[in-house]
Amino acid sequence: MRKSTAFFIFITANLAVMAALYIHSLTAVSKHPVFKKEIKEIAEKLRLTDLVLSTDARYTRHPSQADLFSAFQDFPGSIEHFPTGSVIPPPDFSYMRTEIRIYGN
Amino acid sequence: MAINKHKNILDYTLQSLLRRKFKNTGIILVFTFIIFAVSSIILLSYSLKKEAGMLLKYSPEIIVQKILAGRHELISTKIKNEIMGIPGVSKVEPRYWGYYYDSGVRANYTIIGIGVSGIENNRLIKGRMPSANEKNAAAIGREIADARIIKKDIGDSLNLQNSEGRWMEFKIVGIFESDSEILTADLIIISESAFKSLVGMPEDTATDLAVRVANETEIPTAARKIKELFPYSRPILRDEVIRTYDAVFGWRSGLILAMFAGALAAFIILAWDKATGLSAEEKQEIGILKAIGWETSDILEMKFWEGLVISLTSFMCGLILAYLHIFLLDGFLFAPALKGWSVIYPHFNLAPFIDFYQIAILMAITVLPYIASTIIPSWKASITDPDTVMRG
Amino acid sequence: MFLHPGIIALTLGSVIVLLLVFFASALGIKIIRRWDIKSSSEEQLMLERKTYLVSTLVQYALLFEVVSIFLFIYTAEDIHTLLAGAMCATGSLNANPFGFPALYAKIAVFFTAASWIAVNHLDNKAEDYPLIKMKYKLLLAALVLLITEFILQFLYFLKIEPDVITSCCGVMFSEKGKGIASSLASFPPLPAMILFYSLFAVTTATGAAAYKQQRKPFTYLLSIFTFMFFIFSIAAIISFISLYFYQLPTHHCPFDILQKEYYYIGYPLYAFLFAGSFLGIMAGVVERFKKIPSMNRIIPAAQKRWALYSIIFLTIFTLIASAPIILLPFRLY
Amino acid sequence: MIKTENITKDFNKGMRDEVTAVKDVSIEINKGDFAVLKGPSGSGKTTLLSLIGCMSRPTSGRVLVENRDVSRLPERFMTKVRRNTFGFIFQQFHLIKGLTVSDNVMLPLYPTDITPSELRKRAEDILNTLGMSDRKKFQVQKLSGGEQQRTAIARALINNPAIILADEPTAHLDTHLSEEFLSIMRNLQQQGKTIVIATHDPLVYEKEYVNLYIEMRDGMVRGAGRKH
Repeated sequence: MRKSTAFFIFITANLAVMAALYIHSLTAVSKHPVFKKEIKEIAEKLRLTDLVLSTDARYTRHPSQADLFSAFQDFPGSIEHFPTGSVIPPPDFSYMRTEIRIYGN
Repeated sequence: MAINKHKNILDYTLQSLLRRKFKNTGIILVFTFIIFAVSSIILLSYSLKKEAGMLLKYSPEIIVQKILAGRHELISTKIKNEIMGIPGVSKVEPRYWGYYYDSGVRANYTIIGIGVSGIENNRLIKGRMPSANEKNAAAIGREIADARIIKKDIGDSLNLQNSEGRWMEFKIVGIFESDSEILTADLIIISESAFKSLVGMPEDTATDLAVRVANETEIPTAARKIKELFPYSRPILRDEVIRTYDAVFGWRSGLILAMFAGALAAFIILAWDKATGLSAEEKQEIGILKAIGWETSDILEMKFWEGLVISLTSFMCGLILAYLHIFLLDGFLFAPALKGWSVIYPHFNLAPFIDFYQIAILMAITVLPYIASTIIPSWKASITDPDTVMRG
Repeated sequence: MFLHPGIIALTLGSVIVLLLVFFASALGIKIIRRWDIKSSSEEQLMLERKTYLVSTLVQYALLFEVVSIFLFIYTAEDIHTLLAGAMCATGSLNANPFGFPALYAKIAVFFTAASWIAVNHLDNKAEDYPLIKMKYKLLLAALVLLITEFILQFLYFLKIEPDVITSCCGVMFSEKGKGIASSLASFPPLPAMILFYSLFAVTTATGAAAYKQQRKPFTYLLSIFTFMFFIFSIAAIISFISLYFYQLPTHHCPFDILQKEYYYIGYPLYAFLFAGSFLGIMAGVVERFKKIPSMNRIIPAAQKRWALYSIIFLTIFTLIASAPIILLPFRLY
Repeated sequence: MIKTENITKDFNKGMRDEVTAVKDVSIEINKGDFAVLKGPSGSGKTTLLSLIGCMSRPTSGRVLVENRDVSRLPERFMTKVRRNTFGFIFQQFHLIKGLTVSDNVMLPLYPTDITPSELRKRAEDILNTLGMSDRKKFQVQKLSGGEQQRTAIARALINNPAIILADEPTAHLDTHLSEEFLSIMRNLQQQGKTIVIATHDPLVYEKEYVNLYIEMRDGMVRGAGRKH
């Protein structure tokens, strides 16, 4: 067999695996609990606003609710020590000055 | 189209790659690993981002917090009626929630006090929710149940210390199933009145207020109205919540990508070095090819195939491995950095959201720099004088 | 600017392409100044060899540009969740005054790089490389465009502010709004449809004529008509084609068809439109090189090929665009 | 067939180590000739051979191959002329190690749009006529000197060239193998090919069927003679 043919077969096989994974992804996504009506009900009825990703500090357990704009989370002089703190982004101030500017029109 | 020509040149390229098996496999392995690492990060954060977006769609349109001296404070429930008066607002409900530090297992729980829960027969809850008047019933997250030394089950009791130091006993009536862990892993749900007496919350106050606005387009206007009426308040829009999560995962994956950029750069330098530092043998080979009738562009094509074979092989293998790693093996290598560290550590299966955009991005940040770094060295190799082999 | 993977990828890619083309242009300037095909000096030989490097660099750059247009739109699509008021790519691109110009610059760079490769392809077939100086001047023009594109794109990402409410496709392409986009959207579909299909008929007819006889009026006409067809097709997509894809009488967005919900149909649609228009336009543009003796056999052969591919691609484009009109139940009338 | 008009080749022109390898050379080789370029090493034979064979371009003067001026052609087209007209045999054989005999022979035609089966057939035919068919799956570094040379000859013949150029082909061969090589060349000449050999081996230039001598010294033609 020509080496180029072998290479194309190899690439096609890879593509086939990727296609299979894509199909896996589609079926797994459609079966995923995220799409279940029960979890929507929990989110809605318990009025939850955040995901449980890390429970080490208030602002990592509920990033969307935490007052990230305050300089010190617990008391002045507290040194940032939660590992998650280093990968939580700076606060989003957007709500504080919502002005409407429209470009285009 | 001279298909045979291109296939012939590819044949030769593969032959010559195979003749330098050791070196080329090494490069493919390193490149595969880098692509694997970068893809894992992108797939993981994309999937988390999508899930957050899906789940948080159902959170309240507006949450109104009270801010006192820059800090979150209990809000008076008396302002409810005024908020109800704002056009578009259909419902205002107080939320009662807070944290509970369990010194026994050194973990933080989230406690929520509920009125009439409205959750009936939810398959994701084993047992039931506590009803509005029950003083000593609780539904807990799966991870709390598992965190205790003696695994808790329905019917067991859970002791919580109240604000006066007295222990209150709760009977566990429900446990959230693991499918809902991404939302419920650390929750303790008790009734509103039980919550108030546990934390000692004054009458007519709540942690914050959830405001329902039926019409999507009226949300910002309503929020602005609330801010005008109660300047001390902080309305948090649902869009902002979702955006916060977008930014969290975007930021984290960007940060880790930036870290991996170093590894990628090192690899690119390696590739450059490999491509420029042609061995005498390889140089002579190219000289021979040119002498016996290969043209400069044929050599360039050969080098193009070489780059393509290496990068495509690495890319596909790296991507497939990353998929397996993230979605079938739960991303055990990188998840801690993206999910966070904690005692209560949610176990959940990620929904494998992928799309071509992710793949295009991955190509742009891995294959593109590699290919670009080999162009000039390839060209340098290709312009070898054909008569060097005669003079050599 | 935020650390979004798509933005990192686009910026990194643009920097790399810019470096490559910058380097290629430096070589190009040298070639413009020193090129002498009659000389057999070592310098001339070296310049000749550098042309290989330049064409390789530009080819890779073009490849990235093609990917980058779609990546750019898709990134705009993806960041709309970060922006208040944005519902799709239109909203994100509207977030500041650099979004749409950056996209236009990308399209311009794509066409310039593609025409460079076409000219290079022809030039390499003639033994005396007659177009070489012109080719490298074109490369310098491409560099200027590329720098513009890079700056616009960079400013666009840099200046994105999440708190500025933008107008999205619902507003921009609404029938009541002001501006070009809105007037396109409010253009009545029936006349637009008649115009679109008759222009398609005229374009393919001139294409067939140019395929049969590569003579002056035909090739020039093909050029003019494909250009008109290109512009009008974009207008038609906004005016009525999109309506049929979305099955909604008021949704005019030209970007949403690139989304998964519409099976990515926008990608083949735009790809065939761009490729077909480009080849048609080039068939006329190269007409003036026919005068060069070493080119007089090469050009007609190329024109014949390009005219053929141009009609084929534009026909496929029109078929894709017409499919929902014919096959799907939605009716405007 | 091949004609050079006052060709000169300088290396490193304008620099301190400027060398004139070939100076003002005008020769003519006709179809069917068995020509020998003779002269001591350093006399410019190899450079002249590479100029004739379209491997490099002269600094001045003209090279005509089949009445076509190739001396100013860009590389892209030079290569085409070279691939269609010439077959080369090098002093060191210059086979690619790690490839089999037949792969080496097929190599020159890879960049043409030939199907692999046809290419393989051609290579096998040529190897057959050279008595190498039982060696075609061998890796070239495992062959003896004579077999390596025959592989190199086969490679030079794969494109069915009109002219065969050989540079010191007998330098690494013993008398017996040299004779064998020459008889192969003689055969090819009788089939109508033109042979040009650069050598300073008397065994070659004393052959009776050599009909054109070009003697070189210090980059210039010192004498040329034609027999028959």
